[in-house]
Amino acid sequence: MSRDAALWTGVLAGPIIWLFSFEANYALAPWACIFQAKLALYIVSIVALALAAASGLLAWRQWKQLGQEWPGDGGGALPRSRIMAIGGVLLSAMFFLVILAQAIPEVILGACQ
Amino acid sequence: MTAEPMKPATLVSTILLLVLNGCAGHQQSAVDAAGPQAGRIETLFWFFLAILGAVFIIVMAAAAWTLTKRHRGIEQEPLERTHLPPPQTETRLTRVVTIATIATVVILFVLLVSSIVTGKGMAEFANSKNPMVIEVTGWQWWWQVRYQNSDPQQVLDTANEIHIPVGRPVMIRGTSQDVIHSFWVPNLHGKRDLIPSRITTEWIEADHPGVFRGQCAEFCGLQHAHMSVWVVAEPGDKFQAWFNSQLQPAPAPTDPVLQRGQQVFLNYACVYCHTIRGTTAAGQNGPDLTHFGTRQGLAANTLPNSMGNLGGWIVNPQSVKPGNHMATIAVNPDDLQPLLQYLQSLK
Amino acid sequence: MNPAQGPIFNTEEHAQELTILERVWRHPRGIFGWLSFTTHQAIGMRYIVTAFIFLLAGGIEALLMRTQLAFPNNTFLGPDRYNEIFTTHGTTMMFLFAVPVMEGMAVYLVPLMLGTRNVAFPRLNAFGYWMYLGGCLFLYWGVFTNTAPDIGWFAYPPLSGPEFSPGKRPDFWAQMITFTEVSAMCVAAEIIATIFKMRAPGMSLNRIPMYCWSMLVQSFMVIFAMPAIMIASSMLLSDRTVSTHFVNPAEGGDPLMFQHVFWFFGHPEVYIIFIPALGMVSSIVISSSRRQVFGYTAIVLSLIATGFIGFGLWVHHMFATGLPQIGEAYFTAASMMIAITSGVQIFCWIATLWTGRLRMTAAMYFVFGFIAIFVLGGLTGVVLASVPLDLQVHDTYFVVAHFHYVLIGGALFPLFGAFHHWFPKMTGQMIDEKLGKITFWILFMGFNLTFFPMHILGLKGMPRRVYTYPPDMGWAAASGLATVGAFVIAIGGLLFIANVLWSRKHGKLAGNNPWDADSLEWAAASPPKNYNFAYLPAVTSRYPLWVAPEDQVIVTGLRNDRREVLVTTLMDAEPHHRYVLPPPSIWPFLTAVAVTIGFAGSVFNAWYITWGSILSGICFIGWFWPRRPVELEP
Amino acid sequence: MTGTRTIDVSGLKPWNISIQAPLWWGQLSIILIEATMFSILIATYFYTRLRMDVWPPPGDRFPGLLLPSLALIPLILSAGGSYLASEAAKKNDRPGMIIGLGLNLILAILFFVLRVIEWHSLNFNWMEDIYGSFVWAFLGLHSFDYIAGLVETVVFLVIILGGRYAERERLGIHVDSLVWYFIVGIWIPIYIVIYWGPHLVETAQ
Repeated sequence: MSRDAALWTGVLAGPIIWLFSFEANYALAPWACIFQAKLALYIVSIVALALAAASGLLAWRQWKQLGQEWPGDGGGALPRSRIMAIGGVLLSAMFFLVILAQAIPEVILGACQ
Repeated sequence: MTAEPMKPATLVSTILLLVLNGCAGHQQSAVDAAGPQAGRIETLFWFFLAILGAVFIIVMAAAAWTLTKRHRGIEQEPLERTHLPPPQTETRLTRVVTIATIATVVILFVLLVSSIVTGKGMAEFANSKNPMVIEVTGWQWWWQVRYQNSDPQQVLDTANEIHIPVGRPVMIRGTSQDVIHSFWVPNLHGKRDLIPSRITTEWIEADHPGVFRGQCAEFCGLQHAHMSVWVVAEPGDKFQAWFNSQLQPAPAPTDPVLQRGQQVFLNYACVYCHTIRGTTAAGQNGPDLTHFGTRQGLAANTLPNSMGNLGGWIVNPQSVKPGNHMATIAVNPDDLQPLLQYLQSLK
Repeated sequence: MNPAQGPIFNTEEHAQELTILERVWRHPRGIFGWLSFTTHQAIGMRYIVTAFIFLLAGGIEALLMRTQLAFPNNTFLGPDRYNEIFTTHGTTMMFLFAVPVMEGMAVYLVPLMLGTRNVAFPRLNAFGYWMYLGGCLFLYWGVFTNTAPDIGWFAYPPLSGPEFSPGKRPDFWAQMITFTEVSAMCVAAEIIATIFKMRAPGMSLNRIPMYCWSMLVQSFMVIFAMPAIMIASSMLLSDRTVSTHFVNPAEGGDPLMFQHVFWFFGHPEVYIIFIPALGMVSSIVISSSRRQVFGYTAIVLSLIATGFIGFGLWVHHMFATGLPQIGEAYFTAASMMIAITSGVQIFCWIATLWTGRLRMTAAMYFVFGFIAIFVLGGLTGVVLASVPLDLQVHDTYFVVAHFHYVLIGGALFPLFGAFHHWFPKMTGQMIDEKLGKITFWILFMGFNLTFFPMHILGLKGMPRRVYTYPPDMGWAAASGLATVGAFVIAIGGLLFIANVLWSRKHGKLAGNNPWDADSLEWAAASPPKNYNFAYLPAVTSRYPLWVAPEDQVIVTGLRNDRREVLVTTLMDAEPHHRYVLPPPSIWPFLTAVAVTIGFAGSVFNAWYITWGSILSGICFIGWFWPRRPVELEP
Repeated sequence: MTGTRTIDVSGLKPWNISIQAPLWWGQLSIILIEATMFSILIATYFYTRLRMDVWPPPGDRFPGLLLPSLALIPLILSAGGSYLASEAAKKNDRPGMIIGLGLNLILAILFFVLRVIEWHSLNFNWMEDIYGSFVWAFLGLHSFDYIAGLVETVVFLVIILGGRYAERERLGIHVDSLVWYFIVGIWIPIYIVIYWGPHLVETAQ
């Protein structure tokens, strides 16, 4: 994977994984009641959490390769790459949190409530 | 207010509300719970208010501090050239902002869990044993009420006024005849939409006797403002007495004036829309009037139920509730008095 | 040598170049020319002025409603008129004011901030404005012919369907949507292309001004949110006009489906209005605290995260419809998490202000007003995110209070700040600061007087959208107070207009950069020339005008005898090729007229869609037909 | 130029017929809008389907598979024509552009003729029931885009044949190919949803 592709993946993967897991879970919620099982919901959440973590890790590795420095406002590809790498880390973390927050009700609530 | 000892939160709310409203009754209020469901919501509300209020004060204080004189002179000189404070300031700021962000996350997770747990508690109310089932159907702009029972003899039709026994869970099964309405009696529970082609449910219970007002909460057209419902919570025996008397068909009038009134009712177009059990009137498009005389209000509680108001309503419904679907019927002046008296006699 | 002052070339050659630029970028004369010019400042200004007129219209409607609600059982307006007015108020404010004014500001500011001469598609830009104007006229045509929509700005079926709303009223609502959405999409497409491809050389991703970031996020939100409302309103319209059954419960349609699709647009819509305002706040904070913003990365990432999470909130408008509880809880979670991103931004601004050297301009007053009001609105938003609490306060005055706190506090206050901040740039004259501050205090107090009591009204059980209420509910005092507040706001609004008119006449000359601000728009003349910059700037910092003058860089070598601009690469903004923008043209206007005929006519007869399509097809061909010899040269 | 630091761009080429052109990105935005529109329509279709017990409602027949599947062949090939035209536009190869656009046009018309024939075989219209409403909405919206794309192709063909064209028009052809890929591409999921979907799911039940 080229550096730019890795950087874009880091930035966009978190939000997109969240969006898909969220839509999938929302669409599955009525079925969880019909089949009296929340398993599918758990699976979606866990897979999404793992993927978000992976995307964070990918971005983190990029950031390390780029010198692990906080992005300044310098010109050229390096500072720009750093802001994307750190952006990937933070966005992945943010959406990890959002997916986690959405997993909480799955655990607390019954399938049909 | 209720007879229970006041919770501190309730006290705060009372003061807050009194400031703006004087001593008006709390018959339609989300912060004066009269049942377990609304009580859970109210408790959650005060919890949210306390936490969010504290957050608000802290953030405002932080913002206001930027305005103090003492503060504004800090580090002017270096800024003019670099437009950036020294690195140690930036590091300190990073620490503060990070802590604030983490605190935000923690607070939001606490609120999220408390909200979900409350929601779970409210949903578990649906497992209650021995519930009473009441079907509420929204119409433009009145409420059709049917007490369901496996025994067809025990099914009761009425309108715009719901009686419930204190301490017994009630399941409201809602649907709509025309557009979307929303059933909402804030002292007992939050709102539930009544949607055509769907059935929605809501569980309520009153923990003390009282009369609570509810109102349609989803915009439903011209007379959305005049679509209210009374919920009367009564002790079990009193409720049963009411229920039994309502099950009876309307008594045949013996008084000649009332007999005349009944004939007037049956001869005019009233019968196309209204039902009076015990007579030939069996219309299905308007409220059931079998025990009309017992009700507190008319025209979905737009007006108190009195002889004068009723006369005005029948003669010219459009002046009372512009746009409503009750037909204006040219009632012969001689016929009006007997008609009114007959309707009022339907106890 | 400072490009902020314009490069000083004491040569005849330079004077000649300027004459050529003037000539090439001149607006064509006459009414025909007025209908055909395409410079972004002029079109942005058109958007802003038109939107402001509709703000006034929406404001008058608000005053009428507040007058009706001042006393219980008031008969100032009947139910029919009241329903029309509250619908028109909401529709006007959302579709004819809030979104277009944000677009107008962007059309005006973004090319200047990026250091280029115009938006990427000037003709599309002109077309977008005409479509917006068409939508405005169309809705108010309905208002003045007693066919104003009376179904709420959300138009839920079945109430808005053919059975319960015969006549043409909901059709005017549905088709107005189409007009304004087309306009919003045009702006979104051109803003994206402009920000991606026409930044000043050196403006890599980590140097894009905060406001441009916010517009980029907003434009993407427009792209993914607006199609939903087009689907929803078109389904409603085709149910009404050609008897389809999309939302007809009698034939298997589902009214809740409409709600889902509507709010899939409707919630992002709030952020579409609010995110540009965040960018404005950042700009004002940077220039007024005279320091680099604290947490550039954090703020940009928050904007992006907000843009995504904004699509995960829509069901919190439907908690009362009885959906499965786990499903609802997902939306509770997302609705609460979005508070993190807003919080981070607020923290970063406060940190910037703490350590900056604050200059309390009128614009800054509005920013502080924004922080106070928006934080409160955001916190009540957390209340609404909770399903149990929402069941009580949904569709009550509590919600009315909440969204006015976030929309007026979160978007209108920053916008007024922006008006005061960029007024010198747009007119060349300073706006009266003292009057601006008085305006702020009146608006701030009036606002809180109007909307704070509504929180309590909501908790006291007062539903929204009622045209009157009985006297014994205990609502009269708070409601009366709100009415008084509404008139105070009106006074503030009039004062602002007076200030603008007075300052246009008597304001002192501003110069290029009166605030000593950092971003490129302040390097252009005030007001900017049609070509913005005699020489396009290149940037060497995130804050290009705070760089020492000797380090500032300009671009030379563009041909000035046609509308040439520089295209740079997407991520690092390295110069890539020269690109020629088209000259003014009447075709965008004619196309808009053709499309208007199709849209407006289709309300009465579905065949107009066909006629409109054919007409606008012809106009589009005219638009793109190669004609001028200058375009044929390489 | 007295001491000012400058970047001289006079050496850069004017125009660039590639992904770097702003027009390409603008067109991409418009395509994203349309794609979102169709996705939402597909989502609402399934939403409605899941609420109904009987699908299609009694009386409606599912559309046949043969004709629409056959029609896919010219449709997909027409994208090839677009591709040829776009590559030729980059190289300013006039015969190539004419051949590409012409190929595109002929195949596209062929597809559309097949579609119109197929329309006549449907035994329901949009007023019948919600199933009819959806199928006709898909067909109508896509046909609208399709005709617009077709007209665009004709216009470019006329311009190129007339010979009065320059970089702007070549860029137009390049960007137009993007539109055509979209029009072809979006039809595939719609085709699966309205033709195969019912046959696969409904008969299996």
